Amino acid sequence: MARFIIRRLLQMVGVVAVLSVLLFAWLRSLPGGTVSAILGERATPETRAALTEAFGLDQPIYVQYLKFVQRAATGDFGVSTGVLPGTDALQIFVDRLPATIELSVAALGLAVLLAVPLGYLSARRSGSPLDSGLVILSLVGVAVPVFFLAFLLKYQFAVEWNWLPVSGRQDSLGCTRITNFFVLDGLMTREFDCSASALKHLVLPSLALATIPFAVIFRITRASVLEVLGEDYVRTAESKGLTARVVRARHVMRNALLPVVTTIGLQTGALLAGAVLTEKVFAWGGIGDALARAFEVRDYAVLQVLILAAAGIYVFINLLVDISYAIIDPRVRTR
Amino acid sequence: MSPANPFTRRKDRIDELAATAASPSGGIAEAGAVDEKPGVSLIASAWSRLKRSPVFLLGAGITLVFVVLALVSPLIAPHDPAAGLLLDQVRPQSNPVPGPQDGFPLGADSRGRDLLSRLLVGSQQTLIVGVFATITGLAGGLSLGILAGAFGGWVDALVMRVVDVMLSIPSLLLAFSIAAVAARPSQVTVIIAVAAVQVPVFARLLRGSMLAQRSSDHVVAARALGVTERAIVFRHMLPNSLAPVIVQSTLVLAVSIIDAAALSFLGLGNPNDRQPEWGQMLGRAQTYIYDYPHLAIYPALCIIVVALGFTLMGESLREALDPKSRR
Amino acid sequence: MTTTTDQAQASPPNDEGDLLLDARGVKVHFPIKRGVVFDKTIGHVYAVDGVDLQVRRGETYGLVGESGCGKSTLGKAIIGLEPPTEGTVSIDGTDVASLKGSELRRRRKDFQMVFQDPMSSLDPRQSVESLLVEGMRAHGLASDGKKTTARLRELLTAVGLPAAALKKYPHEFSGGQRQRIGIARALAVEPKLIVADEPVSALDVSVQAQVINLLEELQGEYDLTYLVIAHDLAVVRHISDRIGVMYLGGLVEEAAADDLYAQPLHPYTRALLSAVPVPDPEAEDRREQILLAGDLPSPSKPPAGCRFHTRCPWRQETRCDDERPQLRVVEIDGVASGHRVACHWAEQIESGEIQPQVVAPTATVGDLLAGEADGSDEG
Amino acid sequence: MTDTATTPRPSRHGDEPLLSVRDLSVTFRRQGEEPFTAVDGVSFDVRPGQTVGLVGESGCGKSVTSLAIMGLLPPRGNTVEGTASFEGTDLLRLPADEMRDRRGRDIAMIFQDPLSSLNPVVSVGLQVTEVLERHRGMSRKAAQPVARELLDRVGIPDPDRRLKDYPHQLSGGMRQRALIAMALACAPRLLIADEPTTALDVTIQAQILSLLKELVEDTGTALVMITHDLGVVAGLCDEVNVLYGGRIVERGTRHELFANPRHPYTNGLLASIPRLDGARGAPLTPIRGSVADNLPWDHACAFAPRCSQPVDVCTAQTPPLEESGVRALRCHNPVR
Amino acid sequence: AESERDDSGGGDSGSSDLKDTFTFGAAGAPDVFDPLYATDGETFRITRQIHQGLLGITPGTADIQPELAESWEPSEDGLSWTFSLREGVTFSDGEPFDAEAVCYNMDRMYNQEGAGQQAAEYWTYFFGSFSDDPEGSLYDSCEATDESTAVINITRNTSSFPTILSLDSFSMQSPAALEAGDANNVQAQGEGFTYPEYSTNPVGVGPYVLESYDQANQTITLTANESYYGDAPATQNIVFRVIPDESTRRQELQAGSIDGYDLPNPVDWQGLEDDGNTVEIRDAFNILYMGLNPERNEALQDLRVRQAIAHALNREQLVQTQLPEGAQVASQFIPEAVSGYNPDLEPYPYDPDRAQELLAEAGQEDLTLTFAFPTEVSRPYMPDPQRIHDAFVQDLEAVGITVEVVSKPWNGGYLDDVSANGAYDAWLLGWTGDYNAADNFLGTFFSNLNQNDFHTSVMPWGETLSQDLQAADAIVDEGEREAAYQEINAQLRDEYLPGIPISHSPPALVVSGDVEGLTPSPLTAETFDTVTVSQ
Ligand SMILES: Nc1ncnc2c1ncn2[C@@H]1O[C@H](COP(=O)(O)OP(=O)(O)OP(=O)(O)O)[C@@H](O)[C@H]1O
Ligand SMILES: Nc1ncnc2c1ncn2[C@@H]1O[C@H](COP(=O)(O)OP(=O)(O)OP(=O)(O)O)[C@@H](O)[C@H]1O
Ligand SMILES: [Mg+2]
Ligand SMILES: [Mg+2]
Repeated sequence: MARFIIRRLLQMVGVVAVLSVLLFAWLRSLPGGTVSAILGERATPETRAALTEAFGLDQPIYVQYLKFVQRAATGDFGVSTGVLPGTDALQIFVDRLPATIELSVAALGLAVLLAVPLGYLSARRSGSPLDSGLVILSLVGVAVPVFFLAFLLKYQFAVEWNWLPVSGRQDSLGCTRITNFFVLDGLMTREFDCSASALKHLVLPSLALATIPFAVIFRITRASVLEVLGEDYVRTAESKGLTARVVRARHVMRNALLPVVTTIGLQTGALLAGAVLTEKVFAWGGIGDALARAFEVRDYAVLQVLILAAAGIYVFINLLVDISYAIIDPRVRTR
Repeated sequence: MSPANPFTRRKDRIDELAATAASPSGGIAEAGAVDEKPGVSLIASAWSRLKRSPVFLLGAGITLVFVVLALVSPLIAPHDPAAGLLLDQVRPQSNPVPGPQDGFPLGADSRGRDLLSRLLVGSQQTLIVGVFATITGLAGGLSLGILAGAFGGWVDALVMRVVDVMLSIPSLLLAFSIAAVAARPSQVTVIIAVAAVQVPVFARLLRGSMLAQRSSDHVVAARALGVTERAIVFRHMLPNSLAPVIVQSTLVLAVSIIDAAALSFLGLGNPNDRQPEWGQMLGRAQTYIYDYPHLAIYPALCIIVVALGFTLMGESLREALDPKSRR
Repeated sequence: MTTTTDQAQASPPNDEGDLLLDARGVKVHFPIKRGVVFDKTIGHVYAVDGVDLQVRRGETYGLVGESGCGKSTLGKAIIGLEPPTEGTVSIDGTDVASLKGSELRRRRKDFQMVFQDPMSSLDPRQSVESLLVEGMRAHGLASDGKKTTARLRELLTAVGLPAAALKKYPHEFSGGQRQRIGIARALAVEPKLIVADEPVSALDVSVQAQVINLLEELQGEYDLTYLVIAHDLAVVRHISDRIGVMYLGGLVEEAAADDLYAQPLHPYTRALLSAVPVPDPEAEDRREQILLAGDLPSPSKPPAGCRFHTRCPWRQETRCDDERPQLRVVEIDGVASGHRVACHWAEQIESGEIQPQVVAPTATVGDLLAGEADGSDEG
Repeated sequence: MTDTATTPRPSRHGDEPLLSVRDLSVTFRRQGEEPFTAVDGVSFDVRPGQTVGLVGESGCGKSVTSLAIMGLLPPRGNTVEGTASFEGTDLLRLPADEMRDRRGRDIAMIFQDPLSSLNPVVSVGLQVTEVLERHRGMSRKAAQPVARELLDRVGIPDPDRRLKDYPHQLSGGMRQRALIAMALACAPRLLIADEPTTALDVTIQAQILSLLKELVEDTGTALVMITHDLGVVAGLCDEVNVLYGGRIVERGTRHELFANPRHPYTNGLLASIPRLDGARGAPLTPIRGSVADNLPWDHACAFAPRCSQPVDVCTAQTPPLEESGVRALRCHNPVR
Repeated sequence: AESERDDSGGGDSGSSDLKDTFTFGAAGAPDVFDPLYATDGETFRITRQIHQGLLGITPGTADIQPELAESWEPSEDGLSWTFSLREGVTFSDGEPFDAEAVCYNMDRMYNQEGAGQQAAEYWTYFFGSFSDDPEGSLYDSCEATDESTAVINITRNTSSFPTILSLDSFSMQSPAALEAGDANNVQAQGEGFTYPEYSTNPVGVGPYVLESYDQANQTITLTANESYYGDAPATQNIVFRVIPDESTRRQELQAGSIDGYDLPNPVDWQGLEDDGNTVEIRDAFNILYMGLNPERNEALQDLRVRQAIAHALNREQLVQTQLPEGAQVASQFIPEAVSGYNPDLEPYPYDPDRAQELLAEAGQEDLTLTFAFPTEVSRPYMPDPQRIHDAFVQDLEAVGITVEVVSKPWNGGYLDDVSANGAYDAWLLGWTGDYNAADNFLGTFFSNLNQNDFHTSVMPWGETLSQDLQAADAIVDEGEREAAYQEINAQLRDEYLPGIPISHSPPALVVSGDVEGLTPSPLTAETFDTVTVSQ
């Protein structure tokens, strides 16, 4: 197990390293860039040249990369030029991460909590109207563009009915920040109105973000439960006269969850992508939002850090998935 | 699995069997009855099962309508989708979007162009984006997948690392990045960006089933027969690995159309809207979405329905082609 | 196939010209790889571990043994599907184990394989016709369209399928019919040797008999040599002229079919034969079984000495645990000269000098249940 | 203690059938396909301590019969008719939860493929103890030593370690033993074994069969042995039912049946099998064709197309099952 | 929903039916709070509430008015300017605002070093260079003659001085705080700048002080400056919420969670008004033009071709159908409010026939133009570049010009292609004035002969134009200067036509109906201290 984890960690470093080279070369081959983003219409050849030089963008790409690696080794991943000029890019990532995690956890939690039981139900009643309804719903869920759904949600729940806030993470209540997980912070500082406000703000974005993972997890769960229900060992369990609950939990779900866990891992990656859209439309100050902004203003340092980190997170989550897989599945664990 | 249930055969088989029963031949080599009808390939039998599936029919119906529309829409569209026929009525404040009127049942867009015509003709570019993105993704994925699956070993390891790197960037982000690289955003860059996301997916899928095929008995059998490696890869491993790829393709068609809309929403879509495309129409309708939501809702509905059509088709294909689901 | 027992044929093949297949010292070891960064080989599965095997032209050689003892692997090594780690395999005088790439491919015409699972060994997407033509084409036998069609018909007739089968697909046939297609495919390239890996074990008894008869018929008709791999001893006995018994990667006994069954010398063979149920209640009631303890040890950690010593009821304190017995001709009266066995104590066992140990008696299930019931009553 | 343990064990060869199956029919209905009757009016009795065999080729309805009795057929798409009375209760009409109470306690089942029949992600120990927990009301802890004993008694070496192991860590034989241990955990009065040795090697098969035999002899448990191997039947069963196309075509005690097979099918089966005893030269006479060539029973003899001695009536009329005592036969033109 | 934690800063301001917080939806996060290093509107909108300069802008106009300087006087030669400062003003940290402070600020800006020079973009742009290169600098020195009199010496005459002192970048900041916060310590690190501590703790004299920047929640909170010399702000707090998405800002306003936002989409104006909001339309202080590059496409060196293009473009229709209400067709490169505007000039009329004639005369019937527009951008003068471009493409094609359509992302190479690379024959661009001076427009476009987007250097009149513009800028007398610019504008229209002025679009600002006291500024330089929000 330990060997397996170390191996995967090393692979992860490899993936991120390769990616960093590609990313670096690619970003710098983009037309335009940081300098023109900063200067806008006001650019003159002199100011342009001066800034280009100041940023070291006039040097050959490999020199820039080596310098980047050198600095990165000391934990310096560059400074933002556009998203939050002057701020350490890594710091931006660290600051923004809690927002994205909060949103992703909420969305994924919502998706999993709904999808797994419904998937089970659907499989158990396969062929029934309920099953067909849920399946179609899940298919529609995938087919609706996220930003459109987000607009509809906001329009109905926030503007028309005024039940929930339109965007943002919290009302400006002057809340104390500790971890930047707003819900958690509110609980820790006993500023419960802060938590409540943060929770209210979470509802719509996480709903919007949850649709696709919900649909995917639902379908996997359904398919996987259907498959497991046909397995011999379920029949064995039934032949032993076990209660329906034990059969369901121990024999059906524990096996059916294996592919579901993998899918959840993959969906976490997809969530990061979905977050770009969702965070933008909900003005959610997370990584996705920062990424969109960094693209607009060609903030290389932030782009580098955020994309590498996103990749790292993705790979890391998949490592976690593999580990949890091993925990659930003894065939992997005891190999 | 055993072959078709003997008892479910049609009545005429009974007579035929009864006939064989009447004349017992002593030949020990006789293997039993084989009917004279031409053979039904796996695809054909999957197809006959599909034909009865309402889900598939619905999906295929939607898809068919969509494809036909894409082909004939320039002919049936009431107006030129690029002509600002109602431009005169456009007033940025008082009337930014001309409403429905004679000859313009859905009204026009902000540049006075007939919305109905744009929606109709939009199917064409939408189909093009979907199909070409899928084909491009497929081509990339297939080449990588075949490489990995056919050779295995270090080629496989190398290809899979490449795929890992691609997969490690969340999909939309990858599309986003690629669209942003484009010196000149256009339909082609959108297609490439959307397709790139699918390359690792296809590659993995194909590699997985190719590797499974590699050690399967019928491939070993072909090898034992002395069939060349090339033929084994292309005649045996590849065709038998394609089913999941085909299923994935239909799903990818839907995803591509939606992704293209997302790119458009992020301002990375095809800037040229003379030839309308639904995703682009939806993305650009953001500006008007509050007061003139119909500009967004029509293309959004079109996208949802078409995506649903492809997805329904893909899912029912998956079920029909998956031996496990034939229960 | 001949069913007569000809002493001359059953004797060990010493005339080299007579041999179609001559495998010497074949070993197939699969590396077990594991590692943190790079995979290292941390051990081997000794699937086949030093087997000598000779099959004469026109003969049927049967290979039996428990699951996992390396039968299939040996079969594959012989026809070059699994390169042997060590040893030579010469078929019709050429060493095929050393052949590579297209040379090996061309030689494949001479040796074919019939697989166990008739469904999975047929490409489900190919019609029977293209299945059959494929091999012919690979060896340039399908250049003439008319001849090919005629040949296809001939093949189908040979395996007892109607011509209508040509246009059909594997999934449209019953198991026995599929196996016939598999056989026809092997026949299509006019091979000299056919390695049949469990050709009938996936079939129903009635169909099994058809296929066995078919194989026998074809052998006569096409001058085939068979290496039949099976775990069903009755089947093997029925079709084979000579039989080799494998245990954990090695041959433990080899003899003409009748000799082997009449007088099994290796303890493992004895146990194996005694374990086969017979469809005759009288015989069943009389049958004395030698129950082996436990299972086949893992081929990645084969026991030292005699591989069978961990389960052998006749195991002796000496030799068995540390000295690997070689196949040898024993000097026992009435045992044919071609009968070879790899047991240190074959003679002593045969003469009754050595008696099997009593298998440790286990309490009956009834005792157990009664005991529990009592126990819980008290508690 | 549970009632199972306190009720006196039924006499070893009591005359009252423990299980009495009458006219059992199972019809599968799938959308878009004609209904298919897999089991068609099957009747047989099992007495305590008796071993009854159900033999036949693949697809003849052996498993469906056993699953129907156990109430384990898929919940939808089939109709089950007839009765299966177990000590007077019709199992087929029993409410689902009552059936659950009986399964594993009164009637247990062993399946063919020991690997796929064991849950790969649950330890062997738990899979054994859960039965004890369920039916004997034991706590997990109390069940542990009992489970250990059970494994020990079915001949699994080092049971303490094996309890913690997962199915994939066991060999095929051990897995089947573990399955048997589970089936035996509550001392059921009826055990249905569906091809319990088909997936195993002969030496292991011999071990398992002798274990089963011992069990029947020692506990008086009735055994329904489902197999396609006539050899297994010959050695184990008191009474043998031969199934073809979902119907019983012949029945007899094993001595009778093997000595004097009357149905061409039974006869053909016996003639198809290469035998270890007897002379090697004896040629095999297989049955023609395959199960795929069956005729529907409702206006013909299903076996007619494959029969070695068909007469005209075979394809025109359904042969009835003629019973006399244990012996029964369904044939228009029996052998001899 | 206001929390009890909010009343820390004396929430008793105003009567009870007024809210104590004005919440404004910002499109982006601010960069730095030290305006010297700031470059973008989102940042200036905030620093403007915190900082003031010597000169201010009269609300609702583009004209300067006294702010921290009560009056100013140039010397004879126009190179020495004496500023009389408002008395009794203190910075929000209690430090006095006096002539010393003025000179400290001016010198601080002038003495920027290293990366600070690059970061102080506005200084570079308006003052030329820094103390290490005195030749190029407009600024020379500053003397504090007494506590309330500061004299600023400059190196040459320009119409821009002292107007540029009204720019936010040149606001007055507390010397003590600047010192303490190591304000000049800008470093180039990697490929960006790092800013000193001061940049997040600005100290100015404005009506508000920075209370907090909650980066996690993307809100900036300002609260009233207790020591503000003027009237206390009408609303105690201003909260800026960063909401990048336009339609979300609209929804937020609709839901009542913000009280206003900038640059509402013109198509929303009507709807916003209908929903009871106030759309404050600013006077247009910008210009949109089609630039032409005669160097890349030699056909454009012929005036007739350029005129043909001007006649071909249906600017009337464009303005009517695509630009916000109040937009005007431009006749020249400066908006009406700027002194030097020539009221006699008419735009080239839409006349496709004439255009075709002119093309024929020039022998350019087969003219092909590479005509570019930017994507991923929206500017006040150009809310939707593509729509404008598209309309023009049709116009151009109507007169037989073949158009090669090119687009690039604004930051993704468009600007580079326009100015550095000269990659297009024709393109869309524009300018929003920083302050009221013709030089801010015309000088920007054409003064630098060798490096301007219009490549006037290849034209015979290019040099003349450049010299005329520099001369006009140096005229001290306002009247004379105005006349000179009017003349240049006429020449630009009739003789030069280096590009085609298209339109002036009024940008708007929207606030909810509850908001009062906001005066829209043509320079988009609104101050919020007079704003009230009723409950
Ligand atoms: N490609 C392989 N890599 C690693 N181990 C292998 C491979 N193929 C076979 N083995 C191992 O080699 C041993 C012998 O396998 P083989 O298939 O030859 O047995 P067999 O006698 O044919 O058994 P069966 O009766 O089950 O077919 C087994 O333990 C098997 O797990
Ligand atoms: N769930 C089901 N739905 C439809 N048909 C079924 C189902 N289960 C079994 N059958 C059919 O019923 C028939 C009898 O099946 P059954 O499993 O009882 O055969 P069997 O005698 O046990 O054969 P085997 O020896 O292969 O196990 C077969 O033709 C099978 O295809
Ligand atoms: Mg094998
Ligand atoms: Mg069965």
